[in-house]
Amino acid sequence: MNAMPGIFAAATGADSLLERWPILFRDTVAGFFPAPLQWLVGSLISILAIVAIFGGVFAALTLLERKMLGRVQNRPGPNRTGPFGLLQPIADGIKMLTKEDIVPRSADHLLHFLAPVALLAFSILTFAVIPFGRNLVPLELDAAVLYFFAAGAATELAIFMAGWASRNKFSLLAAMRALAQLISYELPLLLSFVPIIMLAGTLSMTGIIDQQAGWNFGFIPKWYIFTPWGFAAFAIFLVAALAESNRSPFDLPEAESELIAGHLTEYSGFKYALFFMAEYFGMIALSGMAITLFLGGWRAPLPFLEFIPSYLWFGAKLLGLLLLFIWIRGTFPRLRMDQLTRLAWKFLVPLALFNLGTAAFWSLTSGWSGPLQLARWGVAIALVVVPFVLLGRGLSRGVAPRTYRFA
Amino acid sequence: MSLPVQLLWLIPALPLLAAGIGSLTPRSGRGLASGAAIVAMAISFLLSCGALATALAQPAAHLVHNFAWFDLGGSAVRLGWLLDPLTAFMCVMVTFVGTLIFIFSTGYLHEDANFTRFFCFLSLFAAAMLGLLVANSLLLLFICWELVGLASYLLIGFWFHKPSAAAAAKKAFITTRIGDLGLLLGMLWLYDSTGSLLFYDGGQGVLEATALGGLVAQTTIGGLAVSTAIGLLIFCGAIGKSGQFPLHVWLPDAMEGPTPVSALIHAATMVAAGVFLVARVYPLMSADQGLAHVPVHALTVVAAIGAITALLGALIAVAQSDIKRVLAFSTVSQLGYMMLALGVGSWVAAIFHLLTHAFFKALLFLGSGSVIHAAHHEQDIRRLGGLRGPMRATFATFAIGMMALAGVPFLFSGFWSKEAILHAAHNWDVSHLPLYAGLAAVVLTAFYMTRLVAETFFGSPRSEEASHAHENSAVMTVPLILLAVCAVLLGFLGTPAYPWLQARLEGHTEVHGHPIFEGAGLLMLSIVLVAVGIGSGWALYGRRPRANANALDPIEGRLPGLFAVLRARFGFDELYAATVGRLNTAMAALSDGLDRYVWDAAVRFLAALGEFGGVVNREADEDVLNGGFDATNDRLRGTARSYSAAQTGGAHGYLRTVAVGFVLLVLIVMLGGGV
Amino acid sequence: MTGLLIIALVTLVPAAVAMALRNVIHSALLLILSWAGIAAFYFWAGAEFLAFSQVLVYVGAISMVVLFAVLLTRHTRTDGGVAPDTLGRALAGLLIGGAVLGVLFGAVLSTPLPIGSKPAAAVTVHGLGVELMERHTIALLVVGVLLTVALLGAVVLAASDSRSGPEDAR
Amino acid sequence: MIPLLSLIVFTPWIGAALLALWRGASPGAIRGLGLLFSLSTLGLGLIALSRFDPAITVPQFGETHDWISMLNVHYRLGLDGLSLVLVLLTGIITPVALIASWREHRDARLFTALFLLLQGAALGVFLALDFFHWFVFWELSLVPAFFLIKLWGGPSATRAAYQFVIYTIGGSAFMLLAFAALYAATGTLDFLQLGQYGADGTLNVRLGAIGGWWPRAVFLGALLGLAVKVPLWPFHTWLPPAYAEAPTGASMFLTAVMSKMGVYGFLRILWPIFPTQLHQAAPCLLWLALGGVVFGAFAAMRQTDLKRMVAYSSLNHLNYCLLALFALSAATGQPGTTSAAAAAALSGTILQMFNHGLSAAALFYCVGVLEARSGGRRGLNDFGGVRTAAPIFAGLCGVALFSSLGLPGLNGFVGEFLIFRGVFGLAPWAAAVACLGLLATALFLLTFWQRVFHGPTGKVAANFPDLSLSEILPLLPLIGLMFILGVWPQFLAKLINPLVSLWAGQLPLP
Amino acid sequence: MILTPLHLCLLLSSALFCIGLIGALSRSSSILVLLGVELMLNAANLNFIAFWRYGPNPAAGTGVLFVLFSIAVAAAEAAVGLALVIAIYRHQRSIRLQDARRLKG
Repeated sequence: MNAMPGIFAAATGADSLLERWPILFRDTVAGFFPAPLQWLVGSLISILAIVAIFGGVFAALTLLERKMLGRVQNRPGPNRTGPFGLLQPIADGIKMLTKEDIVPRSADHLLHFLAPVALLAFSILTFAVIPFGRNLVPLELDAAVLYFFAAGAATELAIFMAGWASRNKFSLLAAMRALAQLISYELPLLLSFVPIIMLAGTLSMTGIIDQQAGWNFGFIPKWYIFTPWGFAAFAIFLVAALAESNRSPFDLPEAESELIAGHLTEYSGFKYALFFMAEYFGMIALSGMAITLFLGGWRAPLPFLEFIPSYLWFGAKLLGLLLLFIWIRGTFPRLRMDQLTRLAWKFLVPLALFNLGTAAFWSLTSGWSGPLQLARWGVAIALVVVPFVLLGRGLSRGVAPRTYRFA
Repeated sequence: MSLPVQLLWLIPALPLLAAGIGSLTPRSGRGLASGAAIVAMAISFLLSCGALATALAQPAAHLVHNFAWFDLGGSAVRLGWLLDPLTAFMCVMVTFVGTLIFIFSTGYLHEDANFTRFFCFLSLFAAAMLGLLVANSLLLLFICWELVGLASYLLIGFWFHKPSAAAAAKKAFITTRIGDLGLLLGMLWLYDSTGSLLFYDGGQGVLEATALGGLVAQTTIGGLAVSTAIGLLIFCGAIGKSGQFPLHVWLPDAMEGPTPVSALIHAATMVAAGVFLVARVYPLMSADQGLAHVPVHALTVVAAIGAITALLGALIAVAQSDIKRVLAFSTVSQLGYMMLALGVGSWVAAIFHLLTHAFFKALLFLGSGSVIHAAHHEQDIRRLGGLRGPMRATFATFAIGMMALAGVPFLFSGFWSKEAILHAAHNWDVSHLPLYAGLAAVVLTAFYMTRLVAETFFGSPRSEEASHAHENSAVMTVPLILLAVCAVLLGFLGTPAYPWLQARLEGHTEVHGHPIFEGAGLLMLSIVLVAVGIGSGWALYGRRPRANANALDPIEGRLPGLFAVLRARFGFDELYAATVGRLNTAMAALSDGLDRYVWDAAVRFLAALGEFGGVVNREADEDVLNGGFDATNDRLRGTARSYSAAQTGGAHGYLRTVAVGFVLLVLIVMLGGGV
Repeated sequence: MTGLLIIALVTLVPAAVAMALRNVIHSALLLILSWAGIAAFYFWAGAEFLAFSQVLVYVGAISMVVLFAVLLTRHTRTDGGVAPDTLGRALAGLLIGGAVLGVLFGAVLSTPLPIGSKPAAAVTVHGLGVELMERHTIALLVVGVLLTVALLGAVVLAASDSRSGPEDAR
Repeated sequence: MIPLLSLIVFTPWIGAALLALWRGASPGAIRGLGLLFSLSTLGLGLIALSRFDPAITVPQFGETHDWISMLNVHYRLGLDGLSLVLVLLTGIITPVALIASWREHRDARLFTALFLLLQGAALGVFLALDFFHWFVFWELSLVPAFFLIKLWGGPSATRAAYQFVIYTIGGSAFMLLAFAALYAATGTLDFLQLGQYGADGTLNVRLGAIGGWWPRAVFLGALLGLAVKVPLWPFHTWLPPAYAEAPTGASMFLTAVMSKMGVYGFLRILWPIFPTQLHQAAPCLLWLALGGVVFGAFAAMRQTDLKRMVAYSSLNHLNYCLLALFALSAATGQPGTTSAAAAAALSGTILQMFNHGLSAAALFYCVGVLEARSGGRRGLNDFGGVRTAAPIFAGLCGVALFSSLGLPGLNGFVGEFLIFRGVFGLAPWAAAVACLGLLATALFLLTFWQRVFHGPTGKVAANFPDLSLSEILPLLPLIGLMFILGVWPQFLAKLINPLVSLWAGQLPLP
Repeated sequence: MILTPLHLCLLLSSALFCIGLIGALSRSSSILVLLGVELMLNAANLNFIAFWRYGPNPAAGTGVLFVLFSIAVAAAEAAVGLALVIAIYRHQRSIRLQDARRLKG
């Protein structure tokens, strides 16, 4: 564990140079400064690195998304700017920066300005505790998971600010929708990873990743996703994360057919870009969280692949999850508001609670071996599948009358 | 082939297994149930032969294998197996006779709907009986003893739809249970005094010198030695089980059961269990022999009971007309003989007679079963007759059995065993009364057996059923023949000239015989008495056969009073009904009356008292207490109304009051000089 | 010490302004800032877990509920003018509040407190969890029940009538 | 650390609460749920059994929580061999009784909930180690029992239920007073602590300090409460009507479990806490127990109602337990008393409790079947020849009967043998007199079997279907255990033996 | 007199408490009154932490735990309180606290 907060942990000597170079680089640069300033400089380097890298990722992601959506819809996507349209993000950026910043006259100017800033700030704050690689944790916190969600909770506020400050009824409706949605899905999101905390016995990200070290039978990683309850929790987490990041099919706050652009209606130019960026950052952060919690973090999936640096594994997993998000966006239709809340309250929350029980069963039976091990698996799978089927049946039965409270 | 004592449990276990199979077999599985029973019994027979070989190799030793049943306090309740010549001979006898009777039963009960259940019960009986024989613990013996009683109960009541059978079964169980309670008490006493119930336990057993010495040394109520008292209580069990006077009343009624059951249980094996029991605890029974100052010796009582029973049974048998009842009372009488032998000190003679009696009485019962089966369940000898012609094999074997029982000299086993008993009685120095009773019984036995054979087989058929009788199939005759052979040959195991059986039972490896005519006087006397019995019987019944079923019995014609008394079995049943039965009913009425009229009345009285108190209380409440409360309440309400005006409903006001109050409080505390 | 002063500033000023503003939304947002300041205080005092909990609960949840309540009750009957008794009440409030403040300050300042300068032994999350699950199990359970009951109660109270669907519960 | 014992006690109550809240559930679901929760006792009891160390004689899995500190009252549970045996018995009997009541059509929800309440209360009695909540459980058990008898019972059930409850409460009131006095004298209600005081004489000194006759009065109060519950003859007049009028399932539970609460109280409370008083009173009580044994059996012979007959047989069997205990207490300190006999008497008492639970429950079930098949008739002479029509039923009922009359090879014998063994060593004449009871038991049970099952096929038997598989099901565990315990009593003996040895060893023997 | 950090903390919490109190006393909007109460609650929490931090035994964590429970209770209080506000609003289209006195005795 790191003794000094805010700095990358010291690398272990056994690791390869490839693995260690980010830390080496930071320590070397910080070494040029007087001792009292070293931690400040180190932190600054980390922050800069993160902002730079994920800014780049954001840029690439916008392009990737458009390309992929294009493919899904059987059209080429952006392909004019630069080779294969690769320079499209740069062009977009320039456009955004140079556009006029319009603020409605009756808007609450201060809040209108603060909203995107706050949103982006909170999004970036969440990056502080994600372990991007072995020892690559910007901030080693004991209660890192709690921190992550505390910081994430603040984003809701920013969206509300945006909606309310615009003095636009669409914006306000969108803000209220967003609030309802975010609060609804906060619950399954939190509940989904409680089993993990329960089994790992820690709230520290590093600790959780440490718990996922090793392989069963030499080739099945001991990631939590490879347990019945872990898989269920991952699925719940994924759905809830989609909703939390306002991604399709849960993008009701910005449902263009109903609410023009939702809380973004009155935003343009750079503020709009900030919103856009924050949304993607949120998605990336949640993916990072999912990777940490369920997919073994930066760990390699197979023992002989361990020579590949850990941050690359993290990146690979992140890319995979992001592609999944895009794919989902391209595939599923948007939900109706009542369907959205019903899914959360009547399906995901009870399922997550059941899953908690399954995890408890798993934990209590950790001593079972041999044939009992099979029984353990069987019971756990049953505990996952049976509520899924039963609750799913309840979900589709008796569709409620279409009452649009916030539309 | 020899069987180590550790494996002795196999002998009872196999029939038990067969019983388990039988209980689970559906009614259609006749072959399975009977096959399993017979095969189990046959294997047990072979094993018993192995056990006999083991025992004979060291006849003086008591081979035991003991184990703990369950923990009790600092020690444990222990059970065990015992192998000595007594056990081994009895096992061989029971399994051999049992096998034959099982085979016979397949023919006898061929048409019965509950065929499988019958074999289940039979196997259960065999298992319990064999368990009783191999037990090395009085407790285990008692357990098997009771199970034997259960099996007997179930088999007597096998035709439970007949009320008489159901009643007879109950009577048998209850009557034997009366004796068993004595056995239980004796066992408890023994356990309490010695701390063990194992017969032989390397010097610690109850039949070994240490324990016996202790028991003899103590005296109890009436100046009896404790060993005497225990012995007599245990003997109570034997009285009940072996149908001894005064608990003999159940045995004749038990003939309601199927005939093979009568043969197996109520002639050959179970009823002999009492004799076996006394023989088994003989060291205990005879422990007080050395004491001079005691009021009575245990064995003296045994001899007296035996003598009375022998005479009584024989007398009653003379006047019975049911073929099986005659045999039943004969059994009672013969068991009395055995008890007599035990009492006069010759337990080997008793066991010798037990073994020979088992064969020839089983033979006789099966023979009677053969007759009954052939005569379509006609059992009354007055309505039979003339069966000699159609049923040659049955007649021949039955005659052999009859001669063995009557004690026809030299050739038949019964003669030798009876002689052994009479000799022992003759040599008993306490009294010669048992000898006289025995001799009288010899005459009577010869007489009533002759009567039975003459009435059944000679003359002409006196009923429809008897005239249509014909010989049974081989499955029934072959066992008869085998048993007949044994009934003849077995006697030569224990002739006075070469008393091999007696020697082995007593634990000697060499045999000391003496000439047959050493006690020639007694021998001659008994031969003469047999001749008298047979001769008079033939004279009364054989020469002039009964003309029809309703004709008077020759004795009845001459001595009607005596005959009536004998036919009524001396009125024991009536006597018991009048005394014990009445007492029982009275006791039940008393108990019930106590409940209804004493205790319940007391409870009702208390309840009424409580109710009265309640009424008084309520009156007091309404006038005194309630009035006062009402007045107080009115005043309280008025006060409350004036206070409630302070409630304005404004939250701000409340909060303000709280805050001001807080400030005031703090100020008071601070200015008032600190906390 | 500087940290504490900054925290006090961040906590008190927004709180005071929030209580004075007419715009309830602004008040709520400012209060959120104040709550965040309290979280900062917790962090400063070494109660890291508590700080995050404070943010999660107050900033993430309570503030949302407050904003919702504000939005749902916008069209009040007396939205227009100032009620006649407002001024009096405000004055009384100020007066009494001031008195309480004075009394409290007096009490605090006149009490000699120990100079506890020993650095806080930070309570680890693990330690906290152990405490919660072992010594305070019953309290934890009671709080769980309380929250459940409160949630149900809130839903029942706020649900308009029986005809509307479940989503109206919010 | 899971509070195993609390779980055992309260799981049935949770079930009852669920049933109470679950309106509109189908009867099948209600019964299934009830069965599940009643089975929990068996499951948890088996867990306790697997973790139970018989060698430890102090109560295990102890739970102690302060409750009312002002009164020095603690919530205290513990499990020793004695409690474990009774918990297992409850665990077996309750599901069986519930299955036996499967066809109870009237308000299955209330019935099942009451049953679970009753079960929890009984378990509480067996596990509590502090008089305060022991008494709460003790009295709570009456409430469901009362309603079960009154609402589902036979024609004169109301009277029987009132009699049962008032009689029992009357007894308990005295016991409560007695314990109030005890508390006033000692300041504690903890059984173990009180037992300690009882053993070293402190109790008598302190009670005697209040007044000379206090020790005896307090003892009599406690005795009365327990004697009514067992019941000791002649405090039994509530028993035959209550058992006879109760529905079959309730009768099974009442006789199998609730009567054990009284005997348990004797063993757990009266005997350890009042050794001297019990010793003084024992010769007298011994006569009463003998009266129960003998008069109970003979009174049963007189009954024509089969349920009353079985009820009286219960009286008879339970008084054997008391007989052993009183004989033990009477003989304490007398010459000739051995610890072997004491151990036998105590073991016998405990085994008899378990065995009687099995056999009496089975018998009540069988009578219940007869009643159901014949349209409510249960007279001794109403039947006849049932064995022809229903051989399986006859066989199973016969096993239960023979177990009840103490046939060796079945469970009843072991307990009775040990009791007789103990009593004989302690008071030989009592054993001899009690033999009369054995005889009478055999007589009336065989009369039962003969009149009902034997003889020509009667009117009822003519269309008497044999037991269906679902009706055999509740009997199977009982019958199976009868065989198992008859052949292998070590299974239970090893659980209680260290405890019994300790108790026997602690007696002041000459 | 020495101003220890504990003094400062206590002063901070007193000030916060009084701000909350003044708000609760003087505002007519029920929501703001509730928020004032929340502030008072938070001030109390501050005290717990302050005394825990500077108390004799910070390792015990009792203060933290108490605040944790207090936060939970505050959450429940806020939820129920605001639900009550909404319910009142629905009945009389007003959230002024002084209007809600219909239940006065």
